[in-house]
Amino acid sequence: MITTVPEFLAHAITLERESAERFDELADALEVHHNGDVVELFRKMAHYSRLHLAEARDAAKGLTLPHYAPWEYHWPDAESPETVEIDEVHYRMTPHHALIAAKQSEERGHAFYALIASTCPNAEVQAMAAEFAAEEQMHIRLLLDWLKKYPPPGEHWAEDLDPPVSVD
Amino acid sequence: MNTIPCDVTAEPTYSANDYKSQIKPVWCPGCGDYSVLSALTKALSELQLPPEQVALVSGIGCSSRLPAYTSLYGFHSIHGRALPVATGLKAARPDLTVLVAGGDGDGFSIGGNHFLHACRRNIDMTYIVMDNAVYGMTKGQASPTTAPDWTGSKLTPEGTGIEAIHPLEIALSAGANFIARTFAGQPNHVAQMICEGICAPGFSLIQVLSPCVTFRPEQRGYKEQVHQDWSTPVTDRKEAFLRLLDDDGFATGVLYRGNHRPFHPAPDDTLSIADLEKRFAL
Amino acid sequence: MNTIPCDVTAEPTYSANDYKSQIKPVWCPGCGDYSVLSALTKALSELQLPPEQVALVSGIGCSSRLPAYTSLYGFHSIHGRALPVATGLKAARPDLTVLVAGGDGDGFSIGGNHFLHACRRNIDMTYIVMDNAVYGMTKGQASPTTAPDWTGSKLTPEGTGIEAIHPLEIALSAGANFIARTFAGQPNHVAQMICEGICAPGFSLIQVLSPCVTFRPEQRGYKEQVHQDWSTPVTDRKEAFLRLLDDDGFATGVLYRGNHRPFHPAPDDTLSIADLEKRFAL
Amino acid sequence: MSFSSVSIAMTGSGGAGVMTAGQMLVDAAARAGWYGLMGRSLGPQIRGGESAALLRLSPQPVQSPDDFYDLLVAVDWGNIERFASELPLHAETVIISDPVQGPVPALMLEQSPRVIEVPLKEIARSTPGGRVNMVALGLVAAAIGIPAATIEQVLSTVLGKKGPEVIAQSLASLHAGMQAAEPLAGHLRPLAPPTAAGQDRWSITGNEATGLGALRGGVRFCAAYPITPATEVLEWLAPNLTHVGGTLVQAEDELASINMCLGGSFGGVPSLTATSGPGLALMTEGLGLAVASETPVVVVDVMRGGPSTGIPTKSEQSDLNIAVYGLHGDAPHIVTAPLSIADCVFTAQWSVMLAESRQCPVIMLSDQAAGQSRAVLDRPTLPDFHAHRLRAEAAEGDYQRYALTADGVSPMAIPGTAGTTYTADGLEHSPKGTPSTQARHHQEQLDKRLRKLTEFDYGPAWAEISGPPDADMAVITFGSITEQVREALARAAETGLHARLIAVRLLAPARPARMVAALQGIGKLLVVEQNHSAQFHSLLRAQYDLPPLVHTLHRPGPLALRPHEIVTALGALAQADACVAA
Amino acid sequence: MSFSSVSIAMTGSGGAGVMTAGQMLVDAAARAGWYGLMGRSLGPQIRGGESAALLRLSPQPVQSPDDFYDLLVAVDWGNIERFASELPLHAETVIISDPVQGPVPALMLEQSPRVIEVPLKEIARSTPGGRVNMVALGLVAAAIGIPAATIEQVLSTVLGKKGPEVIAQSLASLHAGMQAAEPLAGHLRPLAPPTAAGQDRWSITGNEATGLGALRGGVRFCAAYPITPATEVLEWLAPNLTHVGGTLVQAEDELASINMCLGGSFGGVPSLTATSGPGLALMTEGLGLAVASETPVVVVDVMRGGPSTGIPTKSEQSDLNIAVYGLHGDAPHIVTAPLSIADCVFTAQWSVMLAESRQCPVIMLSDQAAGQSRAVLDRPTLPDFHAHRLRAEAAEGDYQRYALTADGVSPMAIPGTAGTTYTADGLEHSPKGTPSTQARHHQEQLDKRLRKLTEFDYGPAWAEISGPPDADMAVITFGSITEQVREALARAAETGLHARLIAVRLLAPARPARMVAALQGIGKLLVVEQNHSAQFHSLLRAQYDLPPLVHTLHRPGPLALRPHEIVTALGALAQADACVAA
Ligand SMILES: Cc1ncc(C[n+]2csc(CCOP(=O)(O)OP(=O)(O)O)c2C)c(N)n1
Ligand SMILES: Cc1ncc(C[n+]2csc(CCOP(=O)(O)OP(=O)(O)O)c2C)c(N)n1
Ligand code: SF4
Ligand code: SF4
Ligand SMILES: [Mg+2]
Ligand SMILES: [Mg+2]
Repeated sequence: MITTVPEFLAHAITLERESAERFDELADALEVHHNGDVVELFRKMAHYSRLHLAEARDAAKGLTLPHYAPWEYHWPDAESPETVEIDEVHYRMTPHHALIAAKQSEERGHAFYALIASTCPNAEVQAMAAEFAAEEQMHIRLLLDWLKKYPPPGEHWAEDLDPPVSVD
Repeated sequence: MNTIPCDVTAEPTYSANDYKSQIKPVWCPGCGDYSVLSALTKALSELQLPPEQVALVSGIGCSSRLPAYTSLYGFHSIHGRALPVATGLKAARPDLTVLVAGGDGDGFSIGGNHFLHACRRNIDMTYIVMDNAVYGMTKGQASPTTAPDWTGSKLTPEGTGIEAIHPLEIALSAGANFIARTFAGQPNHVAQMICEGICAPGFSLIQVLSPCVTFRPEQRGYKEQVHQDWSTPVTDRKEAFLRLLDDDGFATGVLYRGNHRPFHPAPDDTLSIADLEKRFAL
Repeated sequence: MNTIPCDVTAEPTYSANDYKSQIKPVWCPGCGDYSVLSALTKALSELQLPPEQVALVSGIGCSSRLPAYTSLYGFHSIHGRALPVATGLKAARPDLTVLVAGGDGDGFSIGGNHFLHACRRNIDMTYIVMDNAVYGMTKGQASPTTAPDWTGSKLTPEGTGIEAIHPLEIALSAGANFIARTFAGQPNHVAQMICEGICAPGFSLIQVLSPCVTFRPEQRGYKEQVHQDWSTPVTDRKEAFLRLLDDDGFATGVLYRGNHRPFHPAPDDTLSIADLEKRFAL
Repeated sequence: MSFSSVSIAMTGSGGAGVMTAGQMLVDAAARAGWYGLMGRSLGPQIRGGESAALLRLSPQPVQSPDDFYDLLVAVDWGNIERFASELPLHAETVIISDPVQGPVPALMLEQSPRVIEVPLKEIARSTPGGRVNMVALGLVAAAIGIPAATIEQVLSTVLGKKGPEVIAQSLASLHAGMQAAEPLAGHLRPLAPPTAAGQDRWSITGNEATGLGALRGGVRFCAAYPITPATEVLEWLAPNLTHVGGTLVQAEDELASINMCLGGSFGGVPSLTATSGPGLALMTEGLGLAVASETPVVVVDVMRGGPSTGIPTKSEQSDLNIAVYGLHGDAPHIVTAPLSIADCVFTAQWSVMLAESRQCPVIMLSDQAAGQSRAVLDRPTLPDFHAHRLRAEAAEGDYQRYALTADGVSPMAIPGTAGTTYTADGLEHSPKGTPSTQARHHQEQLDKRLRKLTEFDYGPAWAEISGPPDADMAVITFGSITEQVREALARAAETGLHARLIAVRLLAPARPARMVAALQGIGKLLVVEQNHSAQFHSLLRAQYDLPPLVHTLHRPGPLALRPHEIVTALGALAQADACVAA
Repeated sequence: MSFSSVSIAMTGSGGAGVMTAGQMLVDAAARAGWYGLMGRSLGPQIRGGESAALLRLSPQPVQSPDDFYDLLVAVDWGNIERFASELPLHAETVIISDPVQGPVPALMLEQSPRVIEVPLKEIARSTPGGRVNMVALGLVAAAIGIPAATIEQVLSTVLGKKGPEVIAQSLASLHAGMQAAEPLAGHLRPLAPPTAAGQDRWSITGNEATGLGALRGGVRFCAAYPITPATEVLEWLAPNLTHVGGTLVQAEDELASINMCLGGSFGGVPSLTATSGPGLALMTEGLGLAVASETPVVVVDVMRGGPSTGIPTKSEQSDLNIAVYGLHGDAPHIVTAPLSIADCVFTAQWSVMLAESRQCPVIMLSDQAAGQSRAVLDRPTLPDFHAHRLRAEAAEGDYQRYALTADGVSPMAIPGTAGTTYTADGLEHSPKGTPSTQARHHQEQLDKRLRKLTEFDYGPAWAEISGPPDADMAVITFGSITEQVREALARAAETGLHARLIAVRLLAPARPARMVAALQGIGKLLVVEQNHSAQFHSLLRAQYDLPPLVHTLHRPGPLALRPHEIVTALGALAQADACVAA
């Protein structure tokens, strides 16, 4: 249970940091696979997460935050919620897919904050969580807007006529 | 056993990112190995091991590409020989934390003998096997953990017709002191297992179910199959065997945490070479 | 599975002696391997297998000298590779009865990987391991079945410090279909085990405790240690494991008789080479 | 032999499908009656990596890459710096570049090729479900004059399984690409009209050809462990061995695969495996057993960049040393090398025949360039010989497996034969096979095992020798780069520079008398090979007396040796003074 | 150099204890001030097989076997036909034969030696608990003039642990034997008096010497898998490594042992393993990794009869090919060979030094004859150099493990050093170590790895060259048979036949300039080696320009090359006409 502000901020910082790092990782992966459009999008998402991270860090200035091992966090699930899962990407994915994946992760982030905002006994934490939740909500709306520009690709989006390569 | 205490509470000097190199993985986007890399760096950060005190040895395969993606001392050796390289390193340099990483083909097919004997030797190191039940790097052939009826390989178009091996049983039988299974889709659990493996004395085996999205796309479904049944480790070999006899291959957690003495060569440093030469004198 | 019925009642055509060659063994007098040779010939006579229909493959070691002492087709191959040679032979010539013989060093040290995979492949052959917990042929070093505190070898003068492996556990885990242990001091029991191993379908492992009187003279005491506990085989893998978990290494008899499908490549012989060539034609 | 051939590189990454487009282009050209060759250059990614389809089409048979690419179609420029050096251009080269992919990288402009911008991606987007690789394909096909109907037909066949919608979309892209070819008119050497329509031709890769040769030679057992770039030999054999009544077993490693092959062969079944450098290194102990126990076996080594793991996807001829000398002890065996993609069939078949006839191991040195390239060629005329092993008949009494015979070959008893049981042994042995440490037995058996190989008449197949009998210059080479040498010699001859070609198919044992004849009248010799340390040159020095003046042209992979480099080296040799030997 | 040495063979089987007797004889002679050499010939049985102790004693240092045995003491004649050819006799030879063992086998009488019957067994029986080998020992000791006190002392020391009763019984047998020596008086060349008493001498085998050299060179890690005849190197190292602060691990196989050594060396600890042919075959893939990843390591190959399992207990020099050429790809590395038992110390030490300095694998070719023979020799003067590896210091920023340097050697970071972490790789790589498939990186790294070896100054240790500077004839050889060549050259010189000796310690890389100097003025060359296919000759042809006339003297094991054979070959070469090159 998250009850104190330091506890909450420790979670928020990790959530945003891991989110940013994951977006960067995915961007790197797609860069190696020459999927420029998606790289750009993921970089952008990483940027937004980093802005959030900075906010959370600002809020934590002067506080001593508890240390959690990665597996000790009180996430709804075992993993940090606003992190796109590794296997949600594909080298042929389109911006549409990237936006969907990003949106889902933001939704999980939002749900996490919203839950704390509604259940945490500590009012200060509640307020902070609500604020974070609202920002996530904004992101989700933003992503929905973008998505309009990137309608679902045809059913053959993953098609690659070239066979996989044997590299060793 | 690692000399660094596992419950570091001080302000971390090394973040997970400090354990990454600048080199971008060539893995297929979506590959489970990404998540093992990320879990490994988290685990090391948790242990606050200085990167230069850790060596990561691997063989050949997609998974074996891991070392170059870290900021550790790495040895990307040859197919199947990661464990001997690591054994020599640890025996010669007991002060280092030695990790080994690789695939199911590398570790259980061509490297099967070293696997058996590394477990048996129970030298203090941690072996992370990214098991995708396939040879990813050579275009998708069956590995020792592939089910007999998998027809996805051109080498065995009718399926292999032979049962998969049970690496954890073999590790347990041969004498590995810490045995765990985890799933790449749960990087924090992977990190935890790696952390515990490093802290456990002797040989630690961590089987990571790590989907190959290219040749075994159906492995994306592992998510639904894994179940964290082994939440408390057992310390009794027999009990651990019983667990395995009911295993469906998807139970995760620490199977076994034993009490075998790790192999530890003990140089005595008592004589000089001149002393030895004297023995040849008439 | 052997095509010859196991309960031949007719007047025997082949006596045990018919399976012996003119070559005199170089084994030390008193070596357990003599008795394995004699048991083997008895078993073959019991089965009345024509010598030319049986092939006996071995690696390198004292025990691996066996083939030349028989009148079978033999292949005295290289250290550790008897099982692959035998696998290729049986896969290419399923009509032959294929036997494999060797030592604990040959089979479990350098040959460990093939042992694992031969069990797993479960191809129809019978593997007789003359286990003396030592490398006899190279003057007495520790083998994988040597106890950690045996100080008789110059290579490990303080003992190996590592636990012996459990070959039967590994065989069971990996998928061998018939697993037995016997003792060279009881040649008729050895003969019985070999006979049953040959008749069992799939991969049969017969561990023969075979004293090395030269480097392990204390093994003459095996006589007092063995106890024929496994007089009824079990067919359930789990039960067999339970047996092994209580094993002191000296229980003899059939541990396990399973039901795994033996590996059996199935050529279909449906096309000519001309047909295949047509596929390249424009 | 002046080709009016055209060489085309198509680059693209991330699933752009250039390999498939290239494949369709070769297929279509083939159907229309041209010959062709398609190689590839690939990045380290399993999927979606940068790749280049490297084609050459010609009305004449062609198995050598040309000096330069006439046309380079860049679907994109991703990581071009990694393989730019594999794409030599010249001033006549036409580069098709898509402006959305950014400017043509400077490093592609060094030879001042002509650049034509074509908005490939935009064109693709203009048709529903458009595919940029099909646009590129259409463009190239039209530019070089492949009949539209043929390419449409190939496209429809290849994409057949994907359903009518995909086909329709692809055809639309193809047509859009064809239309976009107009600006190229006049910029590209026209491809001379096809000549081979209706002729009996094959489309085959070196690795497939090797598999086929193995089956033709009589191989009916294979044990396999995958490794790049040999895996396709094994993959081709897996189903096809089964079809002809044989068996393939996937082994746990190469130690197992070679020894399984020995087991199969001991059982009387001709056996073969394929691997590459690292796997061959693991097989040498088994090969030594094959020598000592006189068990026939063939190992195909599809060479890649070494040492160690090296460069698995690129070609090199640097396993010659290990193939010839890599066994411990005095271990005579046979080493062969196919001289082209087509020759993989013959050489594999011959290798099986030699192994069986001489009861010894044969290592066949193929390479990545031959193995993984596809050629459209005239159906090779192939001998009908196949494995013949001297077998012992059922006998009573004293069968001697290793009997000392005049030619060294002793009848081999096959399990199942009564009265001839014996034990094959890697220990030195008496003629009967009984282990022996005696000097006499050792000498006899060493002599016999050597005699088997040296006293055999390998016939003219040991090398392909061509060119003027009165030449005083020769080029000697081996392996698949022979095709480049052939082309170079043809070109040199046109300029009045005549030289003999000696392309050695049998690398071990040495054939001194044959070589003396082959070198008859030769004062200057050029040794051409693709490795760093001139291994072939060193082997030739060790085995033969060479002419007074020897030059070598050797370079490691991955850059292919190009015909013009050989011509240049030959020119330099012609100029060189025989007194200053290099 | 005319020896007044005596050569003695003692044969016996079934636990007769001739090896122990031989050992005591050498020990006693050594104590008394003689030099000596003891080799052995063994049957295939683990225990109780036929065996021969082969001794040579001399007042001068001696490490070569002589042409013939002067004295053959047959405790029995069991299986003599198996190794009679290893016991060359001449008309002067005295055979001591026990009548109860039957007549002297005809095959021992071919050279008409003098036979003296001595009832050894009966004599032994005449004393309580009598031992026939001690009788034989006494007989020989007395016959050649070893002081009784010395031999008694040795006997008592060796049998010390067995208790006073055994000692007393053995002494009684010894004395009985001594008394029985009387009939020999006058039949045996007397052994010249000892000269070395009080000098600083060692009693050491080649395998022990190799172990010692390894430790002196700085080796502190060894991974071991036993194999005849290399096991004693490992057995000597096991306790002694521990004593000097190092570690030995018994590995599961040779694949493991070489790769464990690479691990230890990667960790900064100089590492070595020892094996024989079959084990070396299994190590070549690991050695290739050592080349590509630039990891120092030494492998000692104690050569035995090949191919395959071959003749494990007998000497041969037939692993030269695999040692020099047995790695796949272009894999430059170093191959050395000790020139005698004593030289095993130096060459092992030098090999470690070279591996560490060049960051590459070194294969040291010892052989069974050197490894398992014991010599009594002057304590060798040994250099004090030891392993120096160029290390990278702790650094911030851009450490390049495989930096391109002038001499090719790049500073190597050792785990534990901050700021210089890197990944060692067997894949081709950039200077930083990042995997690369680029032609440029491949070429650079291939050049660098070669340059490390070819641009290094190995100093005069590359070969031992002696003999007249104005000679026009030379003998070139390698390995432990150098001692026979030395003796042959000394003898030839006495007859006026002068030739230079070139004993090559560095077999790879080639040292062309040094060889040109070594061959200065030489018109005729004799190549001496112990294998079937003249591997050394072939290597020399490949690497060097040889004089116009080259003869070879080569023979496989197990028969030792004898000095007189070399003298004969040299005589023939001197007579040969330079125009008819052989
Ligand atoms: C000696 C040798 N044999 C074969 C190969 C080819 N090879 C490279 S990786 C690989 C299999 C890799 O499978 P795995 O270890 O499961 O790794 P993954 O790619 O699935 O992560 C093979 C067979 C090699 N490099 N070396
Ligand atoms: C590749 C290789 N390594 C090492 C050896 C040496 N060697 C021969 S037999 C043997 C061990 C034999 O032990 P085991 O198999 O137990 O047989 P035993 O003699 O005890 O019957 C060894 C290490 C060899 N022949 N080949
Ligand atoms: S092929 Fe499979 S294992 Fe290899 S990188 Fe791709 S997804 Fe991962
Ligand atoms: S050494 Fe041991 S195993 Fe070998 S023959 Fe003698 S008693 Fe048997
Ligand atoms: Mg895998
Ligand atoms: Mg044994």
